[in-house]
Amino acid sequence: MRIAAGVDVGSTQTKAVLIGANGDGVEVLSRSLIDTGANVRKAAEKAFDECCQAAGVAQADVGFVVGTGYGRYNISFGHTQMTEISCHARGAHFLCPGTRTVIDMGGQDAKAIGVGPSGEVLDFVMNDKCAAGTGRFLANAAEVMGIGLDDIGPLSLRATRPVKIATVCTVFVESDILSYLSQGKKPEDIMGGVHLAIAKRTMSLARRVNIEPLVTMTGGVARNIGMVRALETVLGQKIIVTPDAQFMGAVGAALFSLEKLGESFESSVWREHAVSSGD
Amino acid sequence: MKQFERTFDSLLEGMQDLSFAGVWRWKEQHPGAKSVAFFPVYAPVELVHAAGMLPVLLSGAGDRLDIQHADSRFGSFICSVIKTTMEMAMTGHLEPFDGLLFSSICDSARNLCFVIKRNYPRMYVDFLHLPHSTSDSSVEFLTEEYRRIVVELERMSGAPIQPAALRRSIALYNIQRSLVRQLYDLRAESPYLLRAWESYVLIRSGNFMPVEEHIEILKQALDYLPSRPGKKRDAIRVVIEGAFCEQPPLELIRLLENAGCDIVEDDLAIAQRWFTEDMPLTDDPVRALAESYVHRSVYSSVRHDFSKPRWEGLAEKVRDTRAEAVIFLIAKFCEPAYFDFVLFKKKVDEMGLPHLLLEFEEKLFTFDRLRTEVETFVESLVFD
Amino acid sequence: MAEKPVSEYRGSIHQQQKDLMLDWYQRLDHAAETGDPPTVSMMISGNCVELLEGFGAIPQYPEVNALQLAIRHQSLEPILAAEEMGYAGDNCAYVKADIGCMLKGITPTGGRLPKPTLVLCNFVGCNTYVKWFEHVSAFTGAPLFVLDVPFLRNDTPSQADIDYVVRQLKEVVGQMEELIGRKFDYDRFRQSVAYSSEVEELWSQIKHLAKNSPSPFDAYFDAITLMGPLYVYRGKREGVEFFRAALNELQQKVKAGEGVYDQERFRVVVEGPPPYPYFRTFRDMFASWKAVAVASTYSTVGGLWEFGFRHDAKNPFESVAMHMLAQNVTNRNYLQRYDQIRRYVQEWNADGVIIHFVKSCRLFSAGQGDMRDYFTKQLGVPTLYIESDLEDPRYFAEAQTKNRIDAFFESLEHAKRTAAHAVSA
Amino acid sequence: MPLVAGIDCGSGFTKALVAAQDAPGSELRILGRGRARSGINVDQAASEALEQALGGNSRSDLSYIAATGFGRYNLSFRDIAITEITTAARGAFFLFPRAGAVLDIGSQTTRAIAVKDNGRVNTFKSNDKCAAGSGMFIARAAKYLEVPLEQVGDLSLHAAHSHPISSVCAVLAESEIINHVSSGVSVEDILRGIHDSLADRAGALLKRVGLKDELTFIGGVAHQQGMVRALEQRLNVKVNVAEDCEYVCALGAAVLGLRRLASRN
Ligand SMILES: Nc1ncnc2c1ncn2[C@@H]1O[C@H](COP(=O)(O)OP(=O)(O)O)[C@@H](O)[C@H]1O
Ligand SMILES: Nc1ncnc2c1ncn2[C@@H]1O[C@H](COP(=O)(O)OP(=O)(O)O)[C@@H](O)[C@H]1O
Ligand code: SF4
Ligand code: SF4
Ligand code: SF4
Repeated sequence: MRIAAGVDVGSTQTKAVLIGANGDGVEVLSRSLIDTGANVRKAAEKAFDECCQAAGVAQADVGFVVGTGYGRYNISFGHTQMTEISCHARGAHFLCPGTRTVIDMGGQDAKAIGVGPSGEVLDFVMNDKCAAGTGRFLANAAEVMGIGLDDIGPLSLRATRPVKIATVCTVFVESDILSYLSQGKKPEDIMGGVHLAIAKRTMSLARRVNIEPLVTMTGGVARNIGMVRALETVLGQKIIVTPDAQFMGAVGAALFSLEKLGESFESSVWREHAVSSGD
Repeated sequence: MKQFERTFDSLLEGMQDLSFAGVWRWKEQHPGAKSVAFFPVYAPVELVHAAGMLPVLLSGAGDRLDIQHADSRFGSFICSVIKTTMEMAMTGHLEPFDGLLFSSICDSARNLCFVIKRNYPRMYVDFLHLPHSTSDSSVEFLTEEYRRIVVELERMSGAPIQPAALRRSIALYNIQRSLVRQLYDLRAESPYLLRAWESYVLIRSGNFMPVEEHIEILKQALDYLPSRPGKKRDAIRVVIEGAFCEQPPLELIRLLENAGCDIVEDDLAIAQRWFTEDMPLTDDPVRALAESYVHRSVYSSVRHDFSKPRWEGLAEKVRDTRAEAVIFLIAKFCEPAYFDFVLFKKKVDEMGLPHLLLEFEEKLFTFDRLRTEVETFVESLVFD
Repeated sequence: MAEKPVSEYRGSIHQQQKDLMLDWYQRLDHAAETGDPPTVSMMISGNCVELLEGFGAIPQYPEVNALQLAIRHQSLEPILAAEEMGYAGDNCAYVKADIGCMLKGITPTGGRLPKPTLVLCNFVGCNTYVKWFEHVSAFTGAPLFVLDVPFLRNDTPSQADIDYVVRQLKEVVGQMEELIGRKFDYDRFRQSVAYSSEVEELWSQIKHLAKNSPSPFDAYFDAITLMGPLYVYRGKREGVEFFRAALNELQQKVKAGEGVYDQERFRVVVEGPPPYPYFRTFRDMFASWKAVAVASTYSTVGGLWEFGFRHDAKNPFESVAMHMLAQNVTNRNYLQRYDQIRRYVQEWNADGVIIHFVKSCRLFSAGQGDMRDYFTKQLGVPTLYIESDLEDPRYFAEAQTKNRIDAFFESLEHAKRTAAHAVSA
Repeated sequence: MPLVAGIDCGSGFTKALVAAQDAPGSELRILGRGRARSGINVDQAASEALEQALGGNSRSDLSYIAATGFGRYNLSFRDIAITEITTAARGAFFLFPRAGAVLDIGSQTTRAIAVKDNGRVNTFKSNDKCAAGSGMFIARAAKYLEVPLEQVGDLSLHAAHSHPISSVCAVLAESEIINHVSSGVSVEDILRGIHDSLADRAGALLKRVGLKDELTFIGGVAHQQGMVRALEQRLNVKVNVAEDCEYVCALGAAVLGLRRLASRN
């Protein structure tokens, strides 16, 4: 069995995945998830290490490692790097076959990716220079309201009259929330408003790519059921979420690793590119 | 008085109605007749009227429409009237119109014209080049440009525009403009009889109904208002400058007044006061229209007359209305207004006049920050 | 770390263009000192530099100053100075940099700049131009003439449009005669128009060389180097000589099969001005993928010649008017720009389009989302959309921009590989 | 001897200050200060703060109450509501009459105010809708760097170098900070870099309203010595900081309250 790894060093959380391939097919062997924290390099090492341990595989036996995510150039042990855009598309194509659109919401950014029939990226858009309307926005809102991250989604689903959130600034949303609280608005309505505001913002970004079914959501925010539902409402379409949503980038990276191992295509551009921009 | 309030409420409703029920009604009453919407600031409504069509102002959706599609066409750093107008197009809100007219006010508006043209190829969408200079050759050119529009309108309506009909339209709009001027005079004289936000609604709503109806409404208002109960209040007299195209939320105009400002002059709804004098009724009314634009129209950040700087126009306004301060009310990302602010500010500083710069967007849900700024401004003038 | 692929073309024309531009700056410096030759401030886009030749006057281009400043990483200070005066964060930063320099006494070129004899606002599409020159005139006291060029509403200008511009050109001539105190030399003007048409022919041929694969030069980054002489020397003999040499040199490269990179991987069309404050960084992002721009809209700001237009010495005024009205990218309507890019993609055989949104410039950028929509959805051309600014260094996010460019080329690479795979399977 | 109170109903804390004027025309004398978390009920927080500020005096001794700050209209027992910009200018002018400009950096806003020579506001400018450059930016950075907010000022003061932050977004800057940490930049240097970049932003605002050689710095961030130094160095001005910088608006409100009272009598 050939074993390959993908490590997705996100701004908030670092994800690692091992996959194995033999004659019968490809399967995910193990995953690990840790907070990225202050030391990006260490986080990547730790995630990779945990992942190997979980699968009972020695690091030396992992044939190839592709790093992705914003900290990809900090991975000391990775063989090459790819952007998370390619990786999310690839992962979604593998785990949710038929995916044509990926909506990825992570800690600090949101993207939409148009995916072709073979998992290739046709088109993509990302938010810019501003963390407005990202996972962090939600995390902050949760913190202000004193609600756990796991609970905000379910809470938001109970909203009957969602409030209007004027600011999109991840930091300033706090004062909006506080002022709604002081007006006696219900927590679920506030949270409903927050989710709706982000869903609208995200969709107005995502509409720049051709949104075609199947739409798959990836990234940590996909764990938030409230956000998924809000996006579905705004989009008017079903959105697919797998339990591995947050690992999608890492899965994609691992698949690229596997390809490298198999050398199924000539793809020297990666290595060359990796060298020219890494340090 | 009850009558006035009732009319007022329906005007307010009409001007905020994104379904353009009034336009649909008019079209039902005039089977086969067309309606042409025009983007701010100025459009030769007389031509549209003379063609037997209903001219309607197209200026965004305020806070009444969420932007869900337009962001994908117009990105960051573009003013909101562009985006909400695009959103209206993309959500079927422009259905009542048979044509759209844009003009050379700014680069964003111009590009909007062509973007809409691409997306709605069956609609008549035109771009009017209003000259940026004031020589006789500009009159010559604009006359030709208007004739080009006339041909388009005739093609749409299937009938020629007769000079007599155009003269009649011009005469009607002359009346409308003179009534609007009277309303402004009344307000400048006795701001307590008519608040700025009220006069704004009275005037602006005229963009969504036949001019004949609007004239009646203005006449009634002018009859009633002098007898309206009201008493002088302690407020500073201000001129508002900069909101000539995208319009501030009504709430914001009220906020300014509540914070202690009497708005005695403004450039809101400026298109309805575009000409400084009545337009002459001549044998060649198209030419008269062009001549009036070039030589007899108000200063504005989107009209360039190099024989008289715009800042002198502002200074005159201030002097004529005995204003004590200027509030620059500028739509976020409105480049013409931003640029003019620099030269206006220079002039106003030279005049020793206090001024305040406020930026707004169509969509504002919380006004706290703006309120604080306006109140501070007023406090800085009234506290000793 | 391996060597970075080097993309920049450094032939002998590179030095020649430097010399030419230096000479121009020295003449401006001389004019600042002595008042001779007379100078006219003008905008690059749709400029009527030939007219100046009729007076022996030379142009000043505030945009050239602004971009020089940005390339040298000196634009922030004057921008801030202008903002202190009241210019908004969202005003075109070219204007702010220019006005800021004026106020701070910064000379963007190293040498001095004369007070222009005339501030000639050739309004071609950009409304900011009108404001800009009005401000320059207000702050320097130099006389202003606004040459109002009707925007191209339809595919071609009408006779009324042409007449209007010709009339104004003659008015400008009249005003310059008064200001300069010299008679307009019509023959010299006509000669200049003739030179222009020669330069245009050469330049057009150069642009068409990029149809070769590999392309001998980068029609975005390298084209910018060649654009200086195009604006300053178009109507002059020196211009003809320079572009003849350039064409020769590049033809040699084509013959030798030399391209921008040893191995050209991607061919793209670029829309929008470059981020001058990060010019080098930006270029390197393309170089690391060996991606070459085979055409760009920005290089047609001054004039659009690759599709056949030439000035015409037989009808000098009319052809100048025609150039201002219809043959530069800024006075053409948005849909014509789509079409221009579409032709580039098809005829220059490009893999994709890169749209660079600059926050300063609404003329270029307002509606680029729709442009993107047209190319990706209607034509199925891979398109990348990135944002920054052409003058203000505060709007360049290096990591994000790189991420996007990498992702874009990764996807093009993937598409190529799958295509190759499909063929071999 | 009339007693007046100025109450600053801020978004985080409510601050009250009680003052007296012994004789008409004489200097105002500060009797006490008090502070309470704002919470949801403005009246309650204000009462609490006021109680502390009154010292031994009783509420009924107060002749005039001037409210200022974000929640000023929600204070039911006010005699007047004045904006925090007006009161900041007054308070700062009372303390440092020679300073022509006031810089107020709170948790959400940064404001530059030009003050006339009678304490009136001349012009002002605030930052907009974006947390970049506000106190919140620092508070979050401190959290990320795991240093208590109270030490931020000192640490930055002791930096050897300034390590700049390029991101304009308070949130995205965090990853940049993390990057710096992981590449071994010291916490001190990072904090100083933050202070420097905040000082530059504040400087840009100040220059837009007009800055001469003396500046009064108020708001919570004025507690941070490092920020004060950054302002002094980058803007080349004298920076005044009041010992109780968070009470400046309450003080200004009291000053104006006293004037209203005088004009009423
Ligand atoms: N259990 C959860 N419920 C809701 N949201 C979650 C949960 N776990 C993580 N998130 C969200 O996911 C984000 C992290 O997503 P991720 O895709 O890992 O981001 P990045 O790759 O940028 O680090 C966090 O900011 C958080 O908002
Ligand atoms: N003791 C302190 N030491 C250092 N910084 C402080 C201290 N107290 C507050 N701050 C800073 O001041 C900010 C709050 O300022 P403040 O003026 O109280 O805000 P507001 O009035 O807007 O609630 C905090 O975000 C923090 O950065
Ligand atoms: S508000 Fe200003 S920028 Fe926007 S369309 Fe109107 S004139 Fe143009
Ligand atoms: S707006 Fe664009 S075209 Fe106009 S001056 Fe600025 S950069 Fe040039
Ligand atoms: S608005 Fe908020 S989220 Fe956006 S850049 Fe500013 S601080 Fe960051």
